[in-house]
Amino acid sequence: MSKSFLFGPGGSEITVRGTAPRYEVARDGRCESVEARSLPDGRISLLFADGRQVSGRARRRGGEEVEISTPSGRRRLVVTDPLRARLSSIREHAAAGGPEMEEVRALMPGRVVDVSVAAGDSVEAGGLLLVLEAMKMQNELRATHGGVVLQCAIAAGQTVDAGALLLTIQ
Amino acid sequence: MSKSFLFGPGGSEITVRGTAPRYEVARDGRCESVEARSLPDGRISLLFADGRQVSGRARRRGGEEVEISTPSGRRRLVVTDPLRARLSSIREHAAAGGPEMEEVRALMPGRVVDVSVAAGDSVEAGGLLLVLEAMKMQNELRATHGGVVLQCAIAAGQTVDAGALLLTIQ
Amino acid sequence: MRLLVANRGEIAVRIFRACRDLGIETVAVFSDADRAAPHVAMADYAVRLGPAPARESYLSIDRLLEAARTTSANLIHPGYGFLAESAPFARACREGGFLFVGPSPEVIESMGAKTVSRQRMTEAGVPVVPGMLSPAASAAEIGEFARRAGYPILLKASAGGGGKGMRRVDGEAELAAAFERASAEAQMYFGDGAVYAEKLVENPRHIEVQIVGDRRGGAVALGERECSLQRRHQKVVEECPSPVVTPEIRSRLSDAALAAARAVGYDSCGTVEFLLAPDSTFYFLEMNTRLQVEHPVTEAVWGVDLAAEMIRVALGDSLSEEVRRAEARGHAIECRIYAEDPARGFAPSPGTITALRQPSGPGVRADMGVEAGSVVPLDYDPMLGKLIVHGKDRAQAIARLGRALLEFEILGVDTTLPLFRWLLGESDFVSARFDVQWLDRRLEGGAVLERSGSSADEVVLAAVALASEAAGESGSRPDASHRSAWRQAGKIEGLRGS
Amino acid sequence: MRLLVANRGEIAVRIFRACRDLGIETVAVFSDADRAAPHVAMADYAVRLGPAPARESYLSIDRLLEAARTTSANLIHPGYGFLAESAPFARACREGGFLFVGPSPEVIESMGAKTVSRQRMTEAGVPVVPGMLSPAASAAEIGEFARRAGYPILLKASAGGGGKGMRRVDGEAELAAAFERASAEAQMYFGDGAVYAEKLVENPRHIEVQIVGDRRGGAVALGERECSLQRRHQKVVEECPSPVVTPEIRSRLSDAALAAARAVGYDSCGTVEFLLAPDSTFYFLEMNTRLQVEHPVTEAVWGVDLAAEMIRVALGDSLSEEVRRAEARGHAIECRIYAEDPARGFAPSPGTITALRQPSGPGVRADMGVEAGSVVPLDYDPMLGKLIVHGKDRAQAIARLGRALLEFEILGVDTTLPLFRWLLGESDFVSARFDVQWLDRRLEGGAVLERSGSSADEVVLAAVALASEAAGESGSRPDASHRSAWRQAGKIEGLRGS
Repeated sequence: MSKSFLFGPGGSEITVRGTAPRYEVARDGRCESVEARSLPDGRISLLFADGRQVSGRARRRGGEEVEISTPSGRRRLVVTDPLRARLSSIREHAAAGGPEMEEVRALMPGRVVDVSVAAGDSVEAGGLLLVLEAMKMQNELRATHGGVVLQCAIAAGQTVDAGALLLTIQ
Repeated sequence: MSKSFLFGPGGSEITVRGTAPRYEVARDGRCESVEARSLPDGRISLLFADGRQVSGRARRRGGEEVEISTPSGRRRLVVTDPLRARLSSIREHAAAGGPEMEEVRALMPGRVVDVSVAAGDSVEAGGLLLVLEAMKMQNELRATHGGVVLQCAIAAGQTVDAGALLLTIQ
Repeated sequence: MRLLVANRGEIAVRIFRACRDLGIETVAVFSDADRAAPHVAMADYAVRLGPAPARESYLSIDRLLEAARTTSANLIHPGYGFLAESAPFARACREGGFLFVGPSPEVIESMGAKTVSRQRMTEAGVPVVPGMLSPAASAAEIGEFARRAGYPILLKASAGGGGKGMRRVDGEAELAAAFERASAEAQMYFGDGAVYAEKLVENPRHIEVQIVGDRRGGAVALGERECSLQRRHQKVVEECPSPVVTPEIRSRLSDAALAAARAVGYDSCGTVEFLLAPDSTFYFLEMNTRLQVEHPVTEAVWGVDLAAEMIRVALGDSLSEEVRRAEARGHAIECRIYAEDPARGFAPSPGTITALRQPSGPGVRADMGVEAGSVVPLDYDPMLGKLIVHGKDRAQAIARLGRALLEFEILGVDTTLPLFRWLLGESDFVSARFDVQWLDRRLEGGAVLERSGSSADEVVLAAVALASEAAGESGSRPDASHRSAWRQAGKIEGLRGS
Repeated sequence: MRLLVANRGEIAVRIFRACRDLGIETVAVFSDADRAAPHVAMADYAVRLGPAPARESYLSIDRLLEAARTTSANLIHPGYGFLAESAPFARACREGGFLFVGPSPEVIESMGAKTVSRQRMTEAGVPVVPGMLSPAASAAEIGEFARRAGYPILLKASAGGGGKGMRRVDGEAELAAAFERASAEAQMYFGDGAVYAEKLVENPRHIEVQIVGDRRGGAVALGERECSLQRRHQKVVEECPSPVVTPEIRSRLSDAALAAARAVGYDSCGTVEFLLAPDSTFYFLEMNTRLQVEHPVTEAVWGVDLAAEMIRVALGDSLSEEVRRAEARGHAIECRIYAEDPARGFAPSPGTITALRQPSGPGVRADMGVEAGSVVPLDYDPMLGKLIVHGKDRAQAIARLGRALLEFEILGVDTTLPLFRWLLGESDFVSARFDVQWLDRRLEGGAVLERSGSSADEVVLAAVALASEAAGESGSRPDASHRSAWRQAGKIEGLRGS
């Protein structure tokens, strides 16, 4: 098994090769050997040649995204496989310029308390779009930039799941 | 779903009927209603009509045997389904008299340190059969009654699992 | 003896533990969202109140009293939040023939109305923030007040609230113009131009004193708690004792708190909150007529069981010997663990807790209202529980907090645990240099997000990622609430509620 | 600073927690049975020692020192058990350039040899059980000793051990015949008829005093622990303080323990064990030159961190202020949780822990060496961890123990938790009427097995069974180690090891 990992767009790039429990980790041409063992709670315990031990956990977040938690904190990284192709595609994507069409999605499940706009309305950056209530908190969703509301997928009173499309703004 | 439960050979007998989450529990002709809900940790929370709440856990032990743990303690019971047939068969079995052939099995995984008998040997009640070492403790297995060793399934130095046959005594 | 807790979550669990220690039977109530919650599974009796929304369940006085009648409960404990400081609830309990575990409805009422409580505290000699008792007719009248109280002062709309129409004045030169503008704003916002002035306490700390009174006239103060670490006026981390309160200030604070308690005949566990100014003067803020979220830090340091004591005095017992003779030992810190994501502006993160690894060992206590598999519902305050550490002094408490946070793991929902890990690296926290605005100021710059994970070795991360995938540990179903959260981070920032 | 713990399980976890509190890096060692154990996963460094058998791993001095060299550790902590009281190991650490966290090899040696320690204690004025220093030439010589020491006495074979050849004598009338028989037995068992006499302490309690000494001559005694609840000479439940030790006895015990410590220049954490007779006389038993399993009860009551203090003094620090000025507060009880089944004669129960629900809340600490999913190996002592409760007094500690035991759940292996639940219902335990033989006497009749589950409502059990089956919760794979255990109970009793 061999995969490469990218640390944020434009970040460093690390390749890991091997089969359980022994892996080789390469960065900038330097290579380290590590023994990896699954722990009962789903974490992975790594043991390096110098005796260093770190236990951490990986959770998939999206298609190519993995979140790793270790005692030093949490970071997200992108699995790139094969490396070059993905890398360039991500860079192209990042360079493609500002948003043309923005989908406003619910960040958490909740109830739509109020919708301040309708399809066809013009909105300014910072303008109130709607109010979503979750866990006793009212969250005001505001536009990040000016535009026209193309679609309004919800109505006041409706309950929405995390990730649900609320509005589309052009 | 309907099942009856027997509390030890010759113990009382209780029938439970219904589908989740509502069940009727009958004992001695009296019937109680109970709501049962699975908890995240696998326990069952029971709620009786008078508000009584008890959370407990069931674990299967053998084919017909279930061990129930509640805050009041732990007990084993036998699922009898259909009731009458099982009940009588168990009673017959219990009445069938003393042991004719005894299988001596390992109560815990361990290492056989010493075997004091061989096939064909006569043993007296209380006579040492073998020594099993587990978790730093030496356990001397002794005969419960006199007899002849029919079979000796293990040798000193061997590692055995829990439940493994060690000796057969007639 | 049977006690019903009209609450849910960790405080219901906490009170049930006290009941078990006292040999009192327990009655849980639950909404449809909480049938499988830990507080229900540990109770001797449990009664469904209604659907998830609080007004149809935990806030329904009728249903709560009905549940108490059904289960023949003798006592009703309100916990905190919900109906904990509702005089009508306390009165309904009394009239229904139940013992309410808390002060009388009259005491709750007298401390609930700010103006009444301010008046009674002034009469009892408890210092309150100096302020005018009626609207000012002119800038000159305010000037007169300011000369007595000292600048800076704060102009407030008499009809106002929520910070609108408030205006700071640093000296006499600014006064006339400020008065004009404040009055105009008050007219605009509230349709009433009346304005009055209060002394402005700058860079205050929030310090509160724990009191316990019985129904035989006994009352003691059990030291203070430091509650200045707040986010948007919500306490986040609490300590006992306050690192800046000297024995002399403590003695004055305790005297003031006891005077406040005696003035209203306080006969339960309660808290007197003060603002402490940098010059060590302090002012009465309000009195909380309930068991506080942060009571465990006082329990750890003073060696008492406040939840049990509150029940004892409600039953008519005198204050126990160990409460009367309690002495402080060491230092304790509490962290409130919320299902909120500090990296996304503390957005609530409801969902299912897929795994929960609690810390343990010397000086560590975790009071949790959830367990692995629990669903964190949308409908209530998102507090999951509390981590309390105790050590011989503040340095050891902080060290143990760091150790406990290394061991603590909650999966499935985002929590405020990373906030506390970040806090341990803040020199202002370690040296106790903070006031009530400090945390909000530090969070403005997205500080928590920045530090998170920055020290992690990337070789380690990559190796964990691959080994985890090889072992099938990383999970095949991505968590919906986090889908592509990294790339969306920019967008999320822009959408965050104000 | 980097510390290697030459141990496993809960004591390795405990010492690593102390290290984290002190800011010291940690090195775990492990056998092949422990690669995934909690103590390894929490360490900064980890080194494989060898295969599972202890002599090839945790008892291998060479491999331990090699691990310390590989990871550049400065300190080596032996924990308890394994090499904790091995003078050769302490010496090898010193000679290898490592700081051994414990007393010097010379001290370990002097306290390890029973006759030497008895001699030194007598010289230091510490009371030892009165006994003859050389074999008796005749019954008359023993009679002379008995007249000084008082009856009953115990005749012992000089060459003996393990209880063989011991004979109780209650009065002078029995002496001549007893001497004949004891001498004959000694000849038979050991090929040497030499016999001597010791005073017999009847119905003794096991009381031990915690001492801490530094390398600058400082030493303090931190009260006593009550360790009389033993099964086959193994401590099962420990308390601090002892419910029968008065301030006057405590003061004499502390003086004796400090005299013992000073006599050997003791410079670490250690324990002086005594037999306490019903008439309040006490006798030196032995000195344990290590951190005891039961140290947390002293930590809870005295508000100190013994594990951290032991490391501090090993580094050459003086005793800390809080240890010097420590005062007792309340009462603590510890239960040792073993993977043994009390219903089957405490048969070891190795296997995989399928679920672990730990108790929490005020006054509760669980120091565990395992977690859910951990495999309990065959190769080592089957202790899983310890439950420690602390309360304002013994009654509250017992109440909290009951509460914690209700919350505690370990699945997959049998444990001694039911033993402690049973103990709470024993009036002799509640009223502290027990001596070192009490538990063995009570267990002889199968007492624990009898009470278990007898109070459970059968309607509840049946309903749980069906609802669980309907929900698919009861598990399709029966646990191998328990197959048909109910019907085999009779057979099992007959097979139990002696």
